[in-house]
Amino acid sequence: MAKVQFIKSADVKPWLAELAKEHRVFAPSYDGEALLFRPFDPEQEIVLDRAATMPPKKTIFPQSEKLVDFTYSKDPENLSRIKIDAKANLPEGSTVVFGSRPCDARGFTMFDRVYLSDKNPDIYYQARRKNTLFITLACRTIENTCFCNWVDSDPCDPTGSDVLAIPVNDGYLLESVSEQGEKLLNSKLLADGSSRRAEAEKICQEIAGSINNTKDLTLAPEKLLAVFDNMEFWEEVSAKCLSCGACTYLCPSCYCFNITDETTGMKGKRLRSWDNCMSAQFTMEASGHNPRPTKAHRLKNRVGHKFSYYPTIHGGVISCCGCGRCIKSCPAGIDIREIVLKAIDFVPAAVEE
Amino acid sequence: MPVLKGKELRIVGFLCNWCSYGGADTAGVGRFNQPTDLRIIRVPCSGRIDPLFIMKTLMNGADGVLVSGCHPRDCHYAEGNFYARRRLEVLHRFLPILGFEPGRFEYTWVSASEGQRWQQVVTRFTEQIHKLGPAPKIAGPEASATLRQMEAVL
Amino acid sequence: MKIGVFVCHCGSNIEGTVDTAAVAAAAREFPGVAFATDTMYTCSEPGQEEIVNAIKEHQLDGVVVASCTPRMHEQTFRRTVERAGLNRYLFEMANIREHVSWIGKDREANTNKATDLVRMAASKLLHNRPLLSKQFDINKRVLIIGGGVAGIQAALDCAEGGLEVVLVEKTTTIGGKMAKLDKTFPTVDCSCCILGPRMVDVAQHPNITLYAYSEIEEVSGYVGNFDVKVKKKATYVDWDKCTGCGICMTKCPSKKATDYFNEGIGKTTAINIPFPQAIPKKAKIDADFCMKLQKGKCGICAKVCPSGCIDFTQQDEFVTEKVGAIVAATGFDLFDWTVYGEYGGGRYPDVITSLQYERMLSASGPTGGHIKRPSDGKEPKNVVFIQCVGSRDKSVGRPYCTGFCCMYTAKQAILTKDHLPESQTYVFYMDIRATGKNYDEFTRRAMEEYNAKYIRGRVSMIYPKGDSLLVRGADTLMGTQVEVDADLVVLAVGAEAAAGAAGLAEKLRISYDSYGFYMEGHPKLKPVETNTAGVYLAGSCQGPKDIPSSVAQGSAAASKVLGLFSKDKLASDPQVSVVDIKRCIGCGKCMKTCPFGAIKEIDFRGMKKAEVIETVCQGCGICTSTCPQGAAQLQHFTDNQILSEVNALCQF
Amino acid sequence: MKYQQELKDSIRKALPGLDVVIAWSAGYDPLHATPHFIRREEDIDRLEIGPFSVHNLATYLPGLRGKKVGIVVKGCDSRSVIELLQENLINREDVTIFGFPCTGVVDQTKIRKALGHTGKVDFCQIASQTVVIGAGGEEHKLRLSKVLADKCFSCQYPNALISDHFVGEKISPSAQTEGGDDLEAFENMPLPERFAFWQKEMDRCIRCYACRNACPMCVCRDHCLAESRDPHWLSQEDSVRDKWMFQLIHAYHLAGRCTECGECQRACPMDIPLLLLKKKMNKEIKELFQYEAGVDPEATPPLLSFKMEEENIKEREW
Repeated sequence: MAKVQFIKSADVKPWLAELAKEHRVFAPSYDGEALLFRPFDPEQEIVLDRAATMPPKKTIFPQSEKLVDFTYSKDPENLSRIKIDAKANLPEGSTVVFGSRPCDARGFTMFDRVYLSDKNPDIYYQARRKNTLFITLACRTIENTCFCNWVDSDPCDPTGSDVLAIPVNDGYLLESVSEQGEKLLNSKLLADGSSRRAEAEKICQEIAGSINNTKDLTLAPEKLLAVFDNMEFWEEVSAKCLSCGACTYLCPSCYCFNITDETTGMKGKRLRSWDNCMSAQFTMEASGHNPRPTKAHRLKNRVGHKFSYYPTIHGGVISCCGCGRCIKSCPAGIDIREIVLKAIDFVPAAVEE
Repeated sequence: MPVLKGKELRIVGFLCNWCSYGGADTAGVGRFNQPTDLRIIRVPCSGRIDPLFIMKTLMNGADGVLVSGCHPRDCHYAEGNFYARRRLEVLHRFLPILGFEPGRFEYTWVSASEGQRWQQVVTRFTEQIHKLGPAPKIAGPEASATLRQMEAVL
Repeated sequence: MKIGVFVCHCGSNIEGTVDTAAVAAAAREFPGVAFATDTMYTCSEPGQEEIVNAIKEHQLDGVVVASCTPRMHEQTFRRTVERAGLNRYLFEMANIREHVSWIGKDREANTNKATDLVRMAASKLLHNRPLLSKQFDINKRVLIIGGGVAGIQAALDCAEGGLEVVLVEKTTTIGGKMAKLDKTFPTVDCSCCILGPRMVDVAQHPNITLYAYSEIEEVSGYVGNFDVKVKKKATYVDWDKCTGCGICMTKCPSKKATDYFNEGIGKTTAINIPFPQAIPKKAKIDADFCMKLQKGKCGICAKVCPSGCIDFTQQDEFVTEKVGAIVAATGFDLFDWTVYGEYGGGRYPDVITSLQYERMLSASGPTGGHIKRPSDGKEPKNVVFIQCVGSRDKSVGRPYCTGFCCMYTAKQAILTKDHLPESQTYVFYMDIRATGKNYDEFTRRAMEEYNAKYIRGRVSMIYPKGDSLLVRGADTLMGTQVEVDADLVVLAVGAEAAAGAAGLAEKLRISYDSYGFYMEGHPKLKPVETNTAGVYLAGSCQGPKDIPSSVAQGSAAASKVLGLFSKDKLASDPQVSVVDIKRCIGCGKCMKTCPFGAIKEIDFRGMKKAEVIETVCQGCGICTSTCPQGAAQLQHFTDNQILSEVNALCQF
Repeated sequence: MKYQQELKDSIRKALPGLDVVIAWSAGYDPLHATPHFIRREEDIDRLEIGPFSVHNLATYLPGLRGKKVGIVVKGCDSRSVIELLQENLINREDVTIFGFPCTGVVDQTKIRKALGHTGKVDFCQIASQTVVIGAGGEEHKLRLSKVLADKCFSCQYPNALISDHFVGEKISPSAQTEGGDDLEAFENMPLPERFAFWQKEMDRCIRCYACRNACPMCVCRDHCLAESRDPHWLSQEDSVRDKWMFQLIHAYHLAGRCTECGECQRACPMDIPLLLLKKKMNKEIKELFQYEAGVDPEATPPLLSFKMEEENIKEREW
């Protein structure tokens, strides 16, 4: 049985301050004009009434991380005999992310299927994932770009979260989702919230009702495969794409990376940094050949991966959480929903006999 | 990299091979004493000096960057320093917007015969940099806001 | 890479203020360094042997020598590593002598700095790549620009050496300034009598093609393979037919044309041959004065010409010559002395230039060799010479000494006395510069045997007094002011760069100094070379020179050309720019900025790309700093090589 | 927009000779437009021009080289077209330019700030001076001047500088000639504050390179130094140093080429004030060389040329 607590709006900051004693705490606050998950700072205003510009992706999947530090050392007897000492930098400590949205938290479940496979878990991801807790805030308002309901989710979806916070009249109803989440709900600042459950449920229903009409994407995987070789289709839908990485880097479920080594003198580091399939370099081969030479090929991959290839190998789960950031932040106004629907509706021209 | 603590600052020079590098040689041959801070990178022509090298050097933490080429019209490659002059002047005027003091970067012309002038240029520039003191340092990746906080907690 | 580092003591030159052993010890810790030592004299034979042995013993594939400036011994050590089987470009130098040990005595700071310089060199070396020269064919023809005495000498020497020579002369005749002189110093022999035969030799030499009244329009290509476009200016006379008989000159009714050859002393006909010994001896119409060309009426020359060679419709014509080397021998022009208000600024007819006086002295000149005042044709009694007009004078932007005026003034003083035994000459001078063989003796003769009165001082004012001129000046030796009544004043006008010198330099891609004189390759060791391979200098275009020096340079330039052409193929310098065709987007910015036209546009599978013409590229790297995506990379000075030096010095 | 129908007619006439015409149509909500690629007659109907036509469509031209392309341009966009022509990156004969008198476009960041959080946007009505936005069940009335892009206040080129078809009456340029207020204010800040400012701003850069890819003059595209190892200017580390350095590379490569269209800043999902760097560069270029990019297709950018004597460079004084 989940633990249900209530916190007054005014107590949110003191509670986070409490949590910050044991964990790194991230909460959304403004940096310039961008609303970002930043280390909790009591001096800074926490902004919870709108979705953040950027999902809390960096908390588990840093923009770049130093996987390994390495040092070369020479044998003084024979300077050309070189020894390499390498040290892995496994992340330590625990993190609490406060104010993520259901779509944000759910995004990491797409990562999990890839990075936490039994055969080959990614130890860096694993270490952070295990120790990062999400206190997710159910949405109270919906934006034009929201479409979580199309991808089997809703504005109060607790998937991937540890605690679900539902905004009620004067505060938040906190429901534990995981065991670890339950442990977070022991503060004196919290009171039993069972009595407010009905109010919260009503709010959730209300919000769910205000979101755009859902679309059935069941056919998306096969329909997208059907247009795989139709480059004319992809050239048309990608015409306005600028090939930048804004959509990918703001996406809560995009998990691709690149690995580079940087050395200075006798020391070096192995970096893992975000990469994106919109970039020509992403598939560039050493020979100079590029299997995805144009933006049409690349956008096809992004849409196809999320709505077809990923679901095909992961039990039908679409690798998109419907947050709409790719739509909102696209400098060219590309709407991924439009592309998927277009593919579903696409009727190949009749072949003349 | 080793900078003599308290004595030297990190000053990098980009010199064209034909005139200024030769001028620095002439100063050496003439035993014209100079401050020891400057490290010279030899390039064929001041036209080869992409202003981005200078930005990169400053970004990497240099305290001062000095560029010297052939006097205008004396370029070994006829036109290199004419291009360099425009590009370096633009850079010189641009740097303050980033918060770098304008005097952290200077460019000038010294011919292969001007050993004495080279001595004066180096001395003057080194003094200028010492007056400014160490350049402001950019927070490294480890200190980026997110990680900064993380470390504080750990 | 396995790098060997050799830190040179240079006796005590470096070791005196740098702890070379400590530098070598520090170098052992640098990435890639497999061997490091300090050596006494690295450039000596045993020093070089040590490098060769170390390369073999430690299987080194790169070498850093920390010693003197690369401008001194880079070539030496490149040959050393090559001897040991390495590519010569897998070598770097750290200049720890001129840039370290010789400029300060602080041993700690010097050692530290030397270590830094070695670190830089080693880290650049890690990015060095073997570079190989290419061999290319050469066209063994030579272009000589300018038919003065230097150009004539160069042309004849080359032609005698078996080369095909193309000689281009701006005016209608070769001979240059020397042809205008009456006599030469210090032998006082007839200028035209010694030059004339050489001019004829040029005309008759089977290896020489002469384009007179022609100019260089365009030069492209590179050493061994230049393409030169020559503009043959319209003369309105078909030179193939013209016999130089001169009948046209006797009949031409337009007799007020400017007489350039005679420096404006007198007038000539619109159609003319400049002087009897002209080579080629062909007539040309001065369009500005020709009635037929100006007004469409006349055409008498065409009627009288026995060979029917007059062609009023003639146009400029262009020919292209392919040559492998170029000698610039474009000479000098006289300074425009009229900026001197104190000498009348050109208002007094009896103040003339030394070259005008030379024409007056010449038997073939407009006065038939008689000295006459331009104002009234009278013979002068007192002739005043003023030296250093537009020479050694900062105030008019001519701080340099022309160098030969002292001598010709002495000569003219002597000739004046020869022509007019009753005359008295005065010479206002600053210093007498008579440093050649028999030169000082010659000026002494002018003073002692010809009674020229030398007054050390400047002239402050010339003004008319009756029908003569009063010259007022200082006598600094006496400390007094002097005034001389002069019937004629001759100004020893200095030399300046020829009109159009800068424009030609740009076509030839050679540099020139702030006065417009062409820059030699090295002031001591490469006096006739330029910094552009295959282009040489002779005579006064490089700086004012007297006849013997000009002739010597003509021969020197010829010997350089003959030396260059002694090989059948040339090796290109591989330190050139290379365009990575994958990165190139064909924007053409590199082509726009290349000073040598060394980058051409090519079509690569329908896309525009840039390509460097290896043999034309001089290796300046402007393209590399211009190319935004770093597609054009100057070999041996690539972005990564320079960045590695930056990173070796500053890393946050 | 007044001339929308006229523009549609003009495009309809030209379309048979063209592979595509780039314009704008309605975007994902009433506050956004999106680039619109017209290939067929029926696509024309969806064309919309107005204050949301923010995108500089010239960015697409080099990628469409070899095709017959029509493009609708605002005055400022036309300068990018000129710049591309100048650099031979597009062929004049392949491009058909449709111009119209532009009365300004909005700045989405300003709207977002003015509205606060609204949730869903339902409608938007624009009159000559005001914008009425229906969002979150409320009506918000904003003065148009409050949400116009900064560049529009000092716009000197409201009409396309180059066009094959111009619809409507040309309008006169803004009386205000200097638009650099933010630059001026910034330049009055003490140096250490500027240094700190950039570090703070660059810290949130996610290296998505939207700034670069939206820039019509960033023509290196897939070969940018940003991701290259040879030459290796930058590491892929999430460091202020690398991210800042990239912006300097961008700014310097645009020196004398940037027309201040502001796409870099508009495209930035992190709202980093990137245009400031370019404005500074332009200010210096203008002062030094009296040069403004994108007005003369025959001009040569000042850093690709030189004069033997530079009137405004006093380098010998140091």
